[in-house]
Amino acid sequence: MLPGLVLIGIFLIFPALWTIYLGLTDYRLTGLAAANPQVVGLDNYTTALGDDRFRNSLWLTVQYVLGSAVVGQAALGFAIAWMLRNRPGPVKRVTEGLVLLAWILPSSVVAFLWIALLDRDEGTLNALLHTPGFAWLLDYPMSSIIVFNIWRGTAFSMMLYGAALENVPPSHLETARLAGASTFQQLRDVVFPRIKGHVLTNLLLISLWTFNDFTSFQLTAGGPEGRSEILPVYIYNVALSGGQLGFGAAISFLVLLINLVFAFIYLRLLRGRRKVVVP
Amino acid sequence: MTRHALATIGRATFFAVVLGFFSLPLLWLASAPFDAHPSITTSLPEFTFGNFRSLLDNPYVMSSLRNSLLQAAGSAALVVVLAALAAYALSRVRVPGRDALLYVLLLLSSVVTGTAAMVPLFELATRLNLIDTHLGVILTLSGGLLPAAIFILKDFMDGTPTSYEESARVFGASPLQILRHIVIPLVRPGLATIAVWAVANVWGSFLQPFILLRDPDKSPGAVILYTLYTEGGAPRLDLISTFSLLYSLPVVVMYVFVSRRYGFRFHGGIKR
Amino acid sequence: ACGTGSESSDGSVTLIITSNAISGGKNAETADWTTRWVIPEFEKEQKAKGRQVHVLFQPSGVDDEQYKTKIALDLKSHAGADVIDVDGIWVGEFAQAGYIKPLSEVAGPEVDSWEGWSQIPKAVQGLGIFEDKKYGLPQGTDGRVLYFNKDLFKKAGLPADWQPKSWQEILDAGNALKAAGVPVPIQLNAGTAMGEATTMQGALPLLAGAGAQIWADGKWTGGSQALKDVLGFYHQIYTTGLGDPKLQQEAQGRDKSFAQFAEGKIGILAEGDYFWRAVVEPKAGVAPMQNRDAAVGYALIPSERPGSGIRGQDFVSMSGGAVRVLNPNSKNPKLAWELLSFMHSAKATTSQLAGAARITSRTDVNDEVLGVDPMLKFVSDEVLPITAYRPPLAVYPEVSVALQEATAAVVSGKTVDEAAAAYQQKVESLVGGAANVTS
Amino acid sequence: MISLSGLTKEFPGGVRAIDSLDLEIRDGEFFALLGPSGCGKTTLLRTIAGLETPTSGNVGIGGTDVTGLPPGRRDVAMVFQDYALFPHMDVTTNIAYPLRIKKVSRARREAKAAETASRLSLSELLARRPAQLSGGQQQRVALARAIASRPQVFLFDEPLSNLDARLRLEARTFLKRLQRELAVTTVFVTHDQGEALALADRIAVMNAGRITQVGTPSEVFHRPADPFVAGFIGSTPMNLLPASAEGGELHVAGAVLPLPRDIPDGPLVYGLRPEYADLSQSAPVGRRDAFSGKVAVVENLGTAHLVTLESGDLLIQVVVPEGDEPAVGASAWAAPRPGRALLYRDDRLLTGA
Amino acid sequence: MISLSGLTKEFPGGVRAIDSLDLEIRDGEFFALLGPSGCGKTTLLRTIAGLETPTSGNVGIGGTDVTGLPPGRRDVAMVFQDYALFPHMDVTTNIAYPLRIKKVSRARREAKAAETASRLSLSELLARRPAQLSGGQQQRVALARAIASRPQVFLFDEPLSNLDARLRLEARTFLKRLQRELAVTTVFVTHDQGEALALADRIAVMNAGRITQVGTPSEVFHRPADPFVAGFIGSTPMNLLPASAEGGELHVAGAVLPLPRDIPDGPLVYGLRPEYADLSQSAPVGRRDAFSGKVAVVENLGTAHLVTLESGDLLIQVVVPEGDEPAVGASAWAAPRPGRALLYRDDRLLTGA
Ligand SMILES: Nc1ncnc2c1ncn2[C@@H]1O[C@H](COP(=O)(O)OP(=O)(O)OP(=O)(O)O)[C@@H](O)[C@H]1O
Ligand SMILES: Nc1ncnc2c1ncn2[C@@H]1O[C@H](COP(=O)(O)OP(=O)(O)OP(=O)(O)O)[C@@H](O)[C@H]1O
Ligand SMILES: [Mg+2]
Ligand SMILES: [Mg+2]
Repeated sequence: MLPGLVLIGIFLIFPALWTIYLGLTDYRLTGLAAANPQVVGLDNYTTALGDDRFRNSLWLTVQYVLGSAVVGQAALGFAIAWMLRNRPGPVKRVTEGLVLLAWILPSSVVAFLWIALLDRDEGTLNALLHTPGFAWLLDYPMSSIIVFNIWRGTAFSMMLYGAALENVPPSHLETARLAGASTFQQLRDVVFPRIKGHVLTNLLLISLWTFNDFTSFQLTAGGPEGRSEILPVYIYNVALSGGQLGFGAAISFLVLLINLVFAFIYLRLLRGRRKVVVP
Repeated sequence: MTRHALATIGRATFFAVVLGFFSLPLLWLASAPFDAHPSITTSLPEFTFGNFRSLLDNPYVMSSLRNSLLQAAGSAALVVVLAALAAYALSRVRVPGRDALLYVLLLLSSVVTGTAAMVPLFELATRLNLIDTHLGVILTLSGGLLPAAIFILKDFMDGTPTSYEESARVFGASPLQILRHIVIPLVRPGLATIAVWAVANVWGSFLQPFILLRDPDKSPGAVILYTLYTEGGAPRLDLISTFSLLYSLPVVVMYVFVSRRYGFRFHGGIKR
Repeated sequence: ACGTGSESSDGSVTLIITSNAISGGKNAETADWTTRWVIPEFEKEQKAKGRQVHVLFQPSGVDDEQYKTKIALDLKSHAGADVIDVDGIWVGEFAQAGYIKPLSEVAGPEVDSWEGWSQIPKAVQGLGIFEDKKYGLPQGTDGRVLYFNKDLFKKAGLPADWQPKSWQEILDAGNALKAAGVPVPIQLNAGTAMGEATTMQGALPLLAGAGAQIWADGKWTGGSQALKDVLGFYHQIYTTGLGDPKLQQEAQGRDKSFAQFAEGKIGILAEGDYFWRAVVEPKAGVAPMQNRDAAVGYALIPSERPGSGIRGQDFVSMSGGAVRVLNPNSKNPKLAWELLSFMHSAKATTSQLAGAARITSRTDVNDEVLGVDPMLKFVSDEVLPITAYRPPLAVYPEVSVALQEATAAVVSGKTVDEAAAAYQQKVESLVGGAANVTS
Repeated sequence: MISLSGLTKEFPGGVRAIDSLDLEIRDGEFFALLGPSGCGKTTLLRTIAGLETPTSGNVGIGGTDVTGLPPGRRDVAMVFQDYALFPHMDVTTNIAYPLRIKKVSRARREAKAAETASRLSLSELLARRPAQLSGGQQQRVALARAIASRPQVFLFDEPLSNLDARLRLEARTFLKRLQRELAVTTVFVTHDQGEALALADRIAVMNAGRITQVGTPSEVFHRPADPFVAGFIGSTPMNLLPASAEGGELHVAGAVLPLPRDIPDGPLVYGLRPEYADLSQSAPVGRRDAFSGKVAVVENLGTAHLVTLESGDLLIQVVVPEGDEPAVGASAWAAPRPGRALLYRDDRLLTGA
Repeated sequence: MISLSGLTKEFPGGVRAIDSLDLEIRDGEFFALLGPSGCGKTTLLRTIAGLETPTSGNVGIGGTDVTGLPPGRRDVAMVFQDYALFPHMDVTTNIAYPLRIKKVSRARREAKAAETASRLSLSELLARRPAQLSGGQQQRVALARAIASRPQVFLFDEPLSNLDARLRLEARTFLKRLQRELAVTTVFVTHDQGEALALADRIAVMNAGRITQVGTPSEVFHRPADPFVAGFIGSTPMNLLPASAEGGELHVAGAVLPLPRDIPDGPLVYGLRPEYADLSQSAPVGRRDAFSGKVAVVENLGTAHLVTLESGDLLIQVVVPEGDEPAVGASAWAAPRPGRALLYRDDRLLTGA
């Protein structure tokens, strides 16, 4: 326990607070502001909130998180877990294996895979669909990275829901079936109330991870024209390419706050009954 | 009977679509490394092992895989051990606001893993004399991974019946013995999950090892993968695809091993 | 263990060189040259002087931004290699941050008496100069030209020794190519996905051709008439089907433009001499063209109209290049300088070329090696005299992004005035107000 | 009426949980499926409900073949061992759930739920959640939910086994009265023979996926068809002793008893309920028709005691009335009452001894 | 010897699971804690084991005060209701675990485990994991593990309740013999009065955190100290009927009975075990000392039947021997046997009636 606390203290809390402090300065990696950073208070925040590019990026991020994590990964992960429940044999193993493979492959490798899949001229997808020259990444950059992230991250939700479904007593589902309930009614009346807690955990984690997910940078680099510049890419562009570390730190903190808002929304939607529901 | 048939067809379609969706992007990784002239198109390769040969001429490739292994194993071990201890303590001790605290840590971890935290992390590593050491990379990455690991593991610990531990307590086992003899084996699938998750995360991370390491002999695969570009920034697909394959293999092997050995899932411990 | 040169117990001294080059990967030649030639030769030379010197090479092989971040972090924490390879335009920001110091301040008066200065043209020396102080030794430079495909030109009835004298002549050629069925008549880099390639190969040469420098006399160019002319030119190319607007948006757009040129799908392409040396180079190029010397033509980039360019020029270009700087925290600054100047000696420079042609910073070497390659001789003789350099200021990368955004806006259909106004506003916010911007 | 013919259920992996089973359950009957753990009781019940698809064979309910119908269309209600009350719904909503699925209007289904609840004395609890109910109350809510939709058949899977011992006895009587009133065909799974005897009109004793015996409680109790049933039925385990017929005499555990009928010589199994032997603490003089042994254990049954005698390697149990219990370690003799013993050969009942 | 004095355990949230309780358990005694669900039995056992810290009061084991000692140093062994066998260890390792904690060498603890296992007929199973064992086998492994460390005290928390009905009866006899042999002080929690009566040397009946009565099985059975104990003990629930004493006569459910002793007039509770009444199907002539009613339920008990009579609002149960059971719906009369009824006033036993 103690070494854990020390490690968390030194390598998590301390740098995190330092970063948050940097967010209050005009610190840059190079140039005059690197030699002599000034505390500028909330300037970074007001600048960011007044900046179209930031607001655009924020909106894209919200789409990205809602589309790929909340709807995509959570729904697909649940669907797979639901279909695989009580299903022995090779179908289960192969499906789980592939889904997990997408999750554990290194992100730089994965980016290449998707570029190869979606390329305008020679991509596998266009070859399959006989749509040569269709520019998925240019014409539908957000949809592309959303689908990409669904592919990438569904495994976690699948595993979590798989475990959660094991906790739904079969007798409850069967009671509903005996009453004549359809699959949808079973999910609504029996399964969902039972796994609320897991839904919450899942949404909290995948939202957080998706808010910070940087892999799409290697697919679209935020383009074209910032149409897929989600916040982590924006921070990368601002903090690393642009060297504005103070500003980037401020936005990181804003991302944290937005996550907090999401957490409250989830709690609200699930009516915060976690303790009661988790068995 | 038709109802049954329809359900079967529906299920088969679902699995076909899911399998297609998840396997399609992987095709490239299966073909390009063996293609004499790989492009970003997936095609039947003009079969060759030449790419492997030219890749192995690169002086850093094999050592980078070793470094990746070292750093990933180190971080995974650290994360698993510390997260298990912390999750156990948090799961068994009732502290008000425990969940909220954990969530705050989780949020902070998202700041630390971001781009903007590199200066603090770099300076921290400099002051602690951890620049250009594997340990520095391991500690820095572990710090970011721990909260989520604790978050997930705590669910596992909450799910194990206390009667096992109490039984051991009555026999006189100390808390550490209980942890070692009882709790750890019970949550082993959880630990395995966390370990694989940590390894996969470390395996893919570029920025921290890049800024913390000086000597390319210590650089992990993610950093070396970046070197396989030309002066003008064009990827050398023959090398990159081949390296990607080599670089993915250990993770896949580990996954297969772990899932065979310990089961790879969340919650629940071992079914009785 | 890391960081600046240090004295070890046996009295020997260790020096470290770093560069964004790595054996078997990015810029492998530089890495191999450093480890196989520089280090043994320098150690030998020092031994002859009775000194035990160990030189280590610290390779890297990543995006320039990431490399820059890493050395900035190193220098910030008073660590890092003794001799550091940087891009010329970083010199200003590093100097402003106090990360690097003028060479003579680090190594003493020997610097000013170095024989090499006389061999490096003043303009090229400028790559390492910030606020009139010499911070680094330039390694070489390059120049931007218009490449064209002679086969396609022939099909379109255009001359093989094409040399446009105005922008209109470029458009005319483009239209002729288009009529002859060339898929992409003109590739003029645009948009943010191309990054600095848009600025260096597109916006800045055009701006120079319209008579403006991006930064001059302490002021940045805003949404001026010159800029509007540049954007107008983009507008003409990308709204009349002379260019492929999609290509500009792809993350790998530049690589694709190379491949398409090599496949004979692009008529005219604005690029640096790198394109000639490393892309369409018949043997080791990224997109090799077996008949390069016969099929690829090159021409100077014309000003908007004859005489409308900067300094009243008819033709313009942009150049950049890498420099090597000394780490001000070096424990052995004088020795580090010896190493640095050794690396820039004629002998070293020649060896670095290893038979290949490229434009070095030294005229004595250039005179000797460039004869074998007419294209590089062309650049050296015709382009370098009319070229211009980017301002080495910390805020330049962001201004560059603003320029890229302006071109992107035009390519995707915004009007020139809108794009220019947005650019003006952006630049003002970047450089601290309207007072620092001309409009 | 429920009729099962040739019903077989084989699980993937080769476990044959039900093995070509035929059974008729009459209308309005309270029918118990009794057997040890793992014998296939639950599987059979679930196959009737439609929750398992039989590998072969047919299920008929009320005269129609329902083998291919989904559970929701068989008009049956099931009460699970764990009650399966939905924890997030209050009692009213739980009871009304089947009606909600059948799209009965809210007002009507609440009225119906309230009526059913009052019949089962649950009116006070309508607004509570299952977690706030005692075990007995939960069981009654589960019953109410099953009753509310007025099905043709009730299926109960060990509905009493989660209750504590005292409550179980009360619930048993309650259940029996309720079924009498509703007169709905009921199939009831249990591993407790006491429960089956007490409640059922007829009992099917199951073993390893097959039905060993079907009959009324007293048939099953008094004439168990084989030693398995004999050992399984009865509130104290029946003594089943190896015996042999030799020249018209029965040799069991050192005692020699008269053979009731003409039985060919050979080995037998001798079954005697502990209730049907009399214990004496003095050796019977000149007689060999009692088992002798040492008292190993005396268990108090309330109004009687169960005495376990050790006779060589064998254990013989006898129920003795209050006041007559011997001390542990004492010698004692157990004399079987005439006409009460059962004889088996090759697992088949020959006759009462 | 275990002695508890003034023991109180209050859980956060204000639940008083044990309420200033005093108790002495003698050396070598087989002691049962009996009571309904939630009465605090488990809490009491856990407090003895040291798994719960008492809010106040003291626990003594073998003459020393162990209130402050951790569980591992009290020299007790506990068998949990779910057995808590470690699922990742095989039977040998499970049994040897307490010895491993005591740092006994591997060879010696394996020998010891094998010896203990053979005593409990587990020798065949030593290499199996708990998941591969039947319920009864698991229970024996749990016992073996408790025995292996030779503790001063055994604590059993409902060790039989997870077994199926038949196995439970066998395990009961087994447990009793085992405890006799080992002669280790044993505290045994159950909610099944039959189990407590059959097994225990003495029983403590608990209710709501307090002990209502302590005594031998037959004391508790024959002279339950209050109506709660009276209702709780007995394999069929005792009839507890409102009654009143009026001028030397006892009026109960329409019958008039003689009053055994001088009891002041006033309301009483009349307790009668179903075993201590005789049922007749013809009306007794000229007598008022029988309860009359209609037969509502007849439950088969094997060698007897339990008949429930409806007499107005009251239900009266009677056990009738084989062959004498009435038809449901018939009228019948139940005559209490003299001297067997119990009378309570203000929850205190006055006397046998
Ligand atoms: N889903 C399943 N897959 C494989 N085997 C199963 C499945 N369900 C039950 N079985 C097996 O079928 C047999 C009968 O099981 P079933 O649950 O019907 O027994 P039961 O009589 O209800 O036992 P219990 O009294 O323990 O509930 C057992 O051997 C069991 O292991
Ligand atoms: N950890 C706890 N926190 C709060 N209350 C508790 C806790 N454990 C038990 N209780 C309460 O204390 C009372 C006694 O519980 P206990 O488990 O001792 O009952 P029991 O007699 O063993 O019941 P059962 O037969 O159901 O096991 C109950 O009301 C229970 O709800
Ligand atoms: Mg069952
Ligand atoms: Mg309990």
